[in-house]
Amino acid sequence: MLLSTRNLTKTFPGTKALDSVDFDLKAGEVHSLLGENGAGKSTLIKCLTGAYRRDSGDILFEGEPISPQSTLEAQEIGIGTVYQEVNLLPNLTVAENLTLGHQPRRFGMISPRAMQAQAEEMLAGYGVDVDVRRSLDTYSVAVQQIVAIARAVHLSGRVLILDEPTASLDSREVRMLFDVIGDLRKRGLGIIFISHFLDQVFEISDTLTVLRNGCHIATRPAAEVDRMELITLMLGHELDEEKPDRGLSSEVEGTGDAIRFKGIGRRGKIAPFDLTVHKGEVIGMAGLLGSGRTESAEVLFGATPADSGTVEDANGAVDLRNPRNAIAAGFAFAPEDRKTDGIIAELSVRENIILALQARRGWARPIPQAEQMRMADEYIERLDIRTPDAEKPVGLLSGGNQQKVILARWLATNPRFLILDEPTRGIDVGAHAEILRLIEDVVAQGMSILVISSELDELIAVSHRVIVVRDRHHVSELTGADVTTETIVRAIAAPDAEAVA
Amino acid sequence: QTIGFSQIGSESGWRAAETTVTQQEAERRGIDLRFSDAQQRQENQIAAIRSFIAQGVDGILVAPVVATGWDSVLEEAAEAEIPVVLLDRMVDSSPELYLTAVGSDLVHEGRVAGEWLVEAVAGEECRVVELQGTTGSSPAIDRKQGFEEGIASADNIEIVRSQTGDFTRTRGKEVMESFLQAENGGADICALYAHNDDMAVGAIQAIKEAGLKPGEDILVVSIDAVPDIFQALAAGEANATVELTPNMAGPAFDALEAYLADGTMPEKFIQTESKLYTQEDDPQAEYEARKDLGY
Amino acid sequence: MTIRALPLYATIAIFLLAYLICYIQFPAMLSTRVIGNLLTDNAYLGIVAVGMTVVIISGGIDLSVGSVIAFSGVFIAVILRETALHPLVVFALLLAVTTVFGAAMGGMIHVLAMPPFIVTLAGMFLARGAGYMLSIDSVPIDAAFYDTMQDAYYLMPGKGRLTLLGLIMLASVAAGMIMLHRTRFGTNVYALGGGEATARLMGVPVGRTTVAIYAFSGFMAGLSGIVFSVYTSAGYPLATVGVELNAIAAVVIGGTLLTGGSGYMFGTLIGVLTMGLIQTYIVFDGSLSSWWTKIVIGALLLMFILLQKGLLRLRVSA
Amino acid sequence: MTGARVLRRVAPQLLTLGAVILLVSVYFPDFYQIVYANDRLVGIPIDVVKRGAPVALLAIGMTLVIATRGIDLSVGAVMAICGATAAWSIDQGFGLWAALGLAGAAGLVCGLWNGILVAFFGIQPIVATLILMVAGRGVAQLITGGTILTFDNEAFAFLGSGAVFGVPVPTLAWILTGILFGLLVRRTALGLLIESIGINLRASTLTGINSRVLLLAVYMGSGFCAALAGIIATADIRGADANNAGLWLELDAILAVVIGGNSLLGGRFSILASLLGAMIIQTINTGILLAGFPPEFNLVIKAVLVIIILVLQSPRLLPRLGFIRLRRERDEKPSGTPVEAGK
Ligand SMILES: Nc1ncnc2c1ncn2[C@@H]1O[C@H](COP(=O)(O)OP(=O)(O)OP(=O)(O)O)[C@@H](O)[C@H]1O
Ligand SMILES: Nc1ncnc2c1ncn2[C@@H]1O[C@H](COP(=O)(O)OP(=O)(O)OP(=O)(O)O)[C@@H](O)[C@H]1O
Ligand SMILES: [Mg+2]
Ligand SMILES: [Mg+2]
Repeated sequence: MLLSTRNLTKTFPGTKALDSVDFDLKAGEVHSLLGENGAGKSTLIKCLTGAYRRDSGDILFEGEPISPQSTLEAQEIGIGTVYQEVNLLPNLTVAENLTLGHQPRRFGMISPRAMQAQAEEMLAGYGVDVDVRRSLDTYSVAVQQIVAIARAVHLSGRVLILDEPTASLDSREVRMLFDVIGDLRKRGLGIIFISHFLDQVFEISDTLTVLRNGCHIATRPAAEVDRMELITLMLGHELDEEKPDRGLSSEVEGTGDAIRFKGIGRRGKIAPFDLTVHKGEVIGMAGLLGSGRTESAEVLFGATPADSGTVEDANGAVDLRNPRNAIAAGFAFAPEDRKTDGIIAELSVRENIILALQARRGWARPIPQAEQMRMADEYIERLDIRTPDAEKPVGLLSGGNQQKVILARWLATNPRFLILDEPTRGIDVGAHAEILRLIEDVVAQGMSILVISSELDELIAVSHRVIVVRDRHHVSELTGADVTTETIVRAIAAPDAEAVA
Repeated sequence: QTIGFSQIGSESGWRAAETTVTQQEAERRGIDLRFSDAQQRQENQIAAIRSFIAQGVDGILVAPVVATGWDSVLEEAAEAEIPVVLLDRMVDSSPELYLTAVGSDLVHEGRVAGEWLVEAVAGEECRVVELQGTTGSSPAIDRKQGFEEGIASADNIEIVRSQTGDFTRTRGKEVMESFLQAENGGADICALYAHNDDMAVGAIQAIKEAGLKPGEDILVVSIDAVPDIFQALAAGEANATVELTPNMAGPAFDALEAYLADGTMPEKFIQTESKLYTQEDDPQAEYEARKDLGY
Repeated sequence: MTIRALPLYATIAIFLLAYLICYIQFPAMLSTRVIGNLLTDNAYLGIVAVGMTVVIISGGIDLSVGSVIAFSGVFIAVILRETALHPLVVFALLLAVTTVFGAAMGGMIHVLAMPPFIVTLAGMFLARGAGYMLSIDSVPIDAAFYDTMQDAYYLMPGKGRLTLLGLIMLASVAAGMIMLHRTRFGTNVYALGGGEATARLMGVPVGRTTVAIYAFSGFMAGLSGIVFSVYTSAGYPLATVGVELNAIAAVVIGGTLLTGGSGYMFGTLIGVLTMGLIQTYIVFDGSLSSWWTKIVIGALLLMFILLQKGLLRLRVSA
Repeated sequence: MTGARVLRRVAPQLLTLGAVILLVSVYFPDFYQIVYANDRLVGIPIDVVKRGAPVALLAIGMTLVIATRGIDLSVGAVMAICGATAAWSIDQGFGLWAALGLAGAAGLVCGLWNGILVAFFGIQPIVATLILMVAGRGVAQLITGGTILTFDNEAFAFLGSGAVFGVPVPTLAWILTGILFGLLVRRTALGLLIESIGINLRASTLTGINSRVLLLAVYMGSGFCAALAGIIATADIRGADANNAGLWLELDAILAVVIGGNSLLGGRFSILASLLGAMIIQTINTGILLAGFPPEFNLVIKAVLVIIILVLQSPRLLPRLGFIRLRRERDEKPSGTPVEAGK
């Protein structure tokens, strides 16, 4: 065995994140770790690599007990890790991020040129066009994700651990990552892979381990498990996967109460585009990474104010100079990067849920405590947020649950137009289905939704219409029967599809 | 003539008065005064003197913030043949490096205050509390030493508590309050010696608030002779103050002008008078005379 | 690279512009004397600012440096007065003391997870208090070696002096530049400033680096104390009150972000010179009262910072 | 917050205060003696709550500023400005109420200035307020003309040295201001919104919080508290000392906030705990004065005590001393119970 744990236990206040977990990683295998949000996958990784101190249990590396006190020690053993949520330093250059801790030196001094060369070499084979001398924060989450992967791969002499590495990648990049993983496997590394995309898991894994509520549930060869069984192992019950039924796609067009964006855009971010949002309609937005989907959403919400165009609804012009005005107009926006743009980590789940509503009511009219409790409990129940109680700081929840809290925050304001940027990123199958169902629910009540997602299946499943974005232009709009994977992919790729924007 | 004046700062009313008087004197004599405020920092003063040299002024006045550390900058001035006059505080550099020093003897001031107290209590037991100036500043050190010398002969006088009041009214009042607490509500205190008038004025208020009569229950002696202490003297709330005149610039300009005109060397130390004022010296008139000097 | 260095270019441009304005008003400002003075008079500030830059880039702050300079002066003066040790030996002793002092603060910051602001505030009280306990009076230093150091200067044409102290400052800046931009330690400093938790996950030895950063700042404060004691030939426990704020201001004017993670050592040098320029300008002008001096310093500080922000915005949007 | 939760939040500060009082009373056994004389309460505890007034007042505003992840270095200078304004208006014969109004307005304007620099120009709080810290004293001196501006107005002086039902007016001032601000932030949603922008400004703005206006308000609150402190300091000595009023008090105020267990990184805050922190500092200061050590020891004693207090309150130390259960509880509810100190 390359890397094993025995009786690994880790307790957080109020949660037993790991409950005597046994886990074995063989050399030359890709071992996927599966489980619901909050099952303890990330915690296991962090205990393995010395980021967390475990409460009890043993970690064995090639049979020898090890006890890494810091991630540095784990790196020195030859364990390279990509932690969940990109963990790189935005203020450093790409090259510095890649080489941090092992910069090439001459006479004890870093030689920038050698460092760049090394960084470029590390990135070669991922198919990204990146100037390694620029600082990391000038690149999108996806690029950062790839940089993190390249760094981990470089550090992994023996073991590579990837915690949801594909969450913000599109299919092209996922392909390249899988090629890299395949190479490493051949070279005899052990690879731990965590993902909520079951297709990817099945494609790449040799072995699967399922965790539930911090307990080890099962370890099986990937070939011997089928999808339904796996889901049942993860959830502890079967998933009622009734296909969402979208019968209303064509009717919505007619209803009068619509929000009309005309020629709205911002220089350098997104070219002016038109958009009409009807009541009770789901609009999908598709595009490659960096195509300008997030920018479109931000312009629609006033987070980056538009410098051209007008917005109107049944009551006349809508002012979208800033998020406050947008919210007052009944807009809501769940951003892509929940860690920096979404959650208020130290505030409790309750406070995070009521925050947007409170902000809209103004400071002078506090929501009564009892009412807050009621709302928090209602949404915890309705969205199945896994938390010991409503007073837990939201930063301590698992990623998927944080996402649900943000959704709850906006649902609480009962908006008429909800913008969701990658709402299901990092969310487990169970929650995924719940969120899709939720979208159906609120749409049925007359809410309009814009969904941005890299998962075309998901987009197709929920959207009445799909807008395709390419190179910061809205290039086409597909409706009704035209909404298929094939048409979308073609619109994304085709240099000159019928331009709507 | 262009003369540079490096002032310590504006930390007290006395200091502000010195600045005002210097500017008035310069104006009266038609001198172009370049003023620089060092905000209590020696490094700023040194830099200012260097800039004066670089500008090529005809003479430099410095009120040095501390006694040490002037050698090299004074040497530079000497090399550039610019005469330097020290105001109100001394430096411990070689006397060749400056033209003259105008000031009072800080130790002497303390001694005058001490001697007054010895006389005032006339042999009775007297427990004194002392409000020191800013810890480490030369007036605080010298005035403490002078006072101790002044009362050295009298065994009946004893300093029982001594704390810093930072030369400010607020701290003077605060520290006096705790002295009063610590000394049996003030009943055990016979006299207060403050290193400057501002602290004394603050302390007087503390004494009044404690239900005692400053000037009678507790004697008050301090140094500087700023206008407000004369009001207290007039009201019978303070007993004595030792004058430190803010007009240091007058004699300094005299010496500079004489030197620049024909090279007359003044005396190395022009000492100003440390006059003692008590309630008998018509404090109200003294107050009127001083109140517009910019204290 | 070029984008990241924008604040630095903005700083340099503003400094040159300011110097030009000063020169137009007072032509004597361009004399070698003034330039020499600018270096010598701000040597101690430049040296602490080098340490401060490293601390601030790591996302911390060191309020103790002003007090440490004062303590250093008193320490040197008292030891030289009481013993027959050679000044160089005393310097070594002092640097050891201040470095350990800084390291201890860094250790507290790391081990006890306390904010640097507060730990170094306590350090500020402690260092000055220790200075008082050594001597409340100012202590003159009259070692022959001190005269040698004071007299070590190169006379530039125009009677300006390029002094040893000025050169020590320039050398410190150069050493600081190399350390910050060319060593792994330097990159770790930036990494800490970018985010401690992330840096830890990426394998930066957080504890060791934190201790080293504050030890370095302590060392530079000690060095600055030595320079200051040479500058004044004395030790005085009340000296350099508030210098930490000047150093912080210089670092910020130099384009370093107080939030950490970004900045340049060279910018700090410009920041220090800018502060010196403001000071010199006010002395040259010589008409400002005590209070207007303060107001003008504040206003000029504000102007520099706003100009910098403005320039950056222009360039970025262009 | 319920009473029990408040108590748990401030327990470490209460314990520390108790320990410091105990330490002082070792040197000075009469500490607890309070008598009623001259229509007022007299005693060392009274001195503490009176002398601590400026720092306590500053700490109230500072708590809010720090909660937004800012810091206000200018409060000492603002004290000087407002004190000078008040003394000047009395001197001009404008009367008590005009003097108070003008001083308060001056404080608000100073706060507005800081707030604009921080919220609209995006200057970092330390630097923004450093500018006023430097220039503010100049402004104050400009008002007083560099002198100590004294005045004769018993009504105004009453604010500094008067007493109501035996309680000194400065004490009442900070207690009432504390209650006022406490109610203002906790009975409305202000507290929550302030905490929110302190933890994550960007996310808060995206949530629709008007963070700019909130920042302005918070700095103005701090300016207002500084104005009150300046008025009291001026009334206390019956004169405005532009150069020394509030000198370096900003550091004591920040210290009080930190001893109060508030994080300098913003977020959760407790005004009550900051006020206790201010009283801890004042007890130390008064204790040093009473103990009768030579003044050159003052700083070292203060530094050592402060370090001990901070170490004992450190979030990392306690688990190692075996307070694991307590710490766990804290982790669970950062709003709830911080560690207990010095048990
Ligand atoms: N630092 C922490 N403090 C307290 N509780 C924590 C902490 N980190 C994680 N937890 C809790 O531990 C449990 C396991 O979390 P973990 O992040 O390991 O889940 P996960 O399986 O990675 O979920 P996801 O798929 O959402 O990433 C969760 O209930 C979470 O709330
Ligand atoms: N592969 C890439 N190479 C270089 N730059 C990229 C790449 N991907 C994204 N970027 C940059 O990242 C920025 C972010 O773009 P934006 O967030 O609008 O993309 P998006 O369509 O929302 O994609 P996603 O949200 O899926 O990352 C863009 O300015 C773009 O230049
Ligand atoms: Mg996880
Ligand atoms: Mg996006």
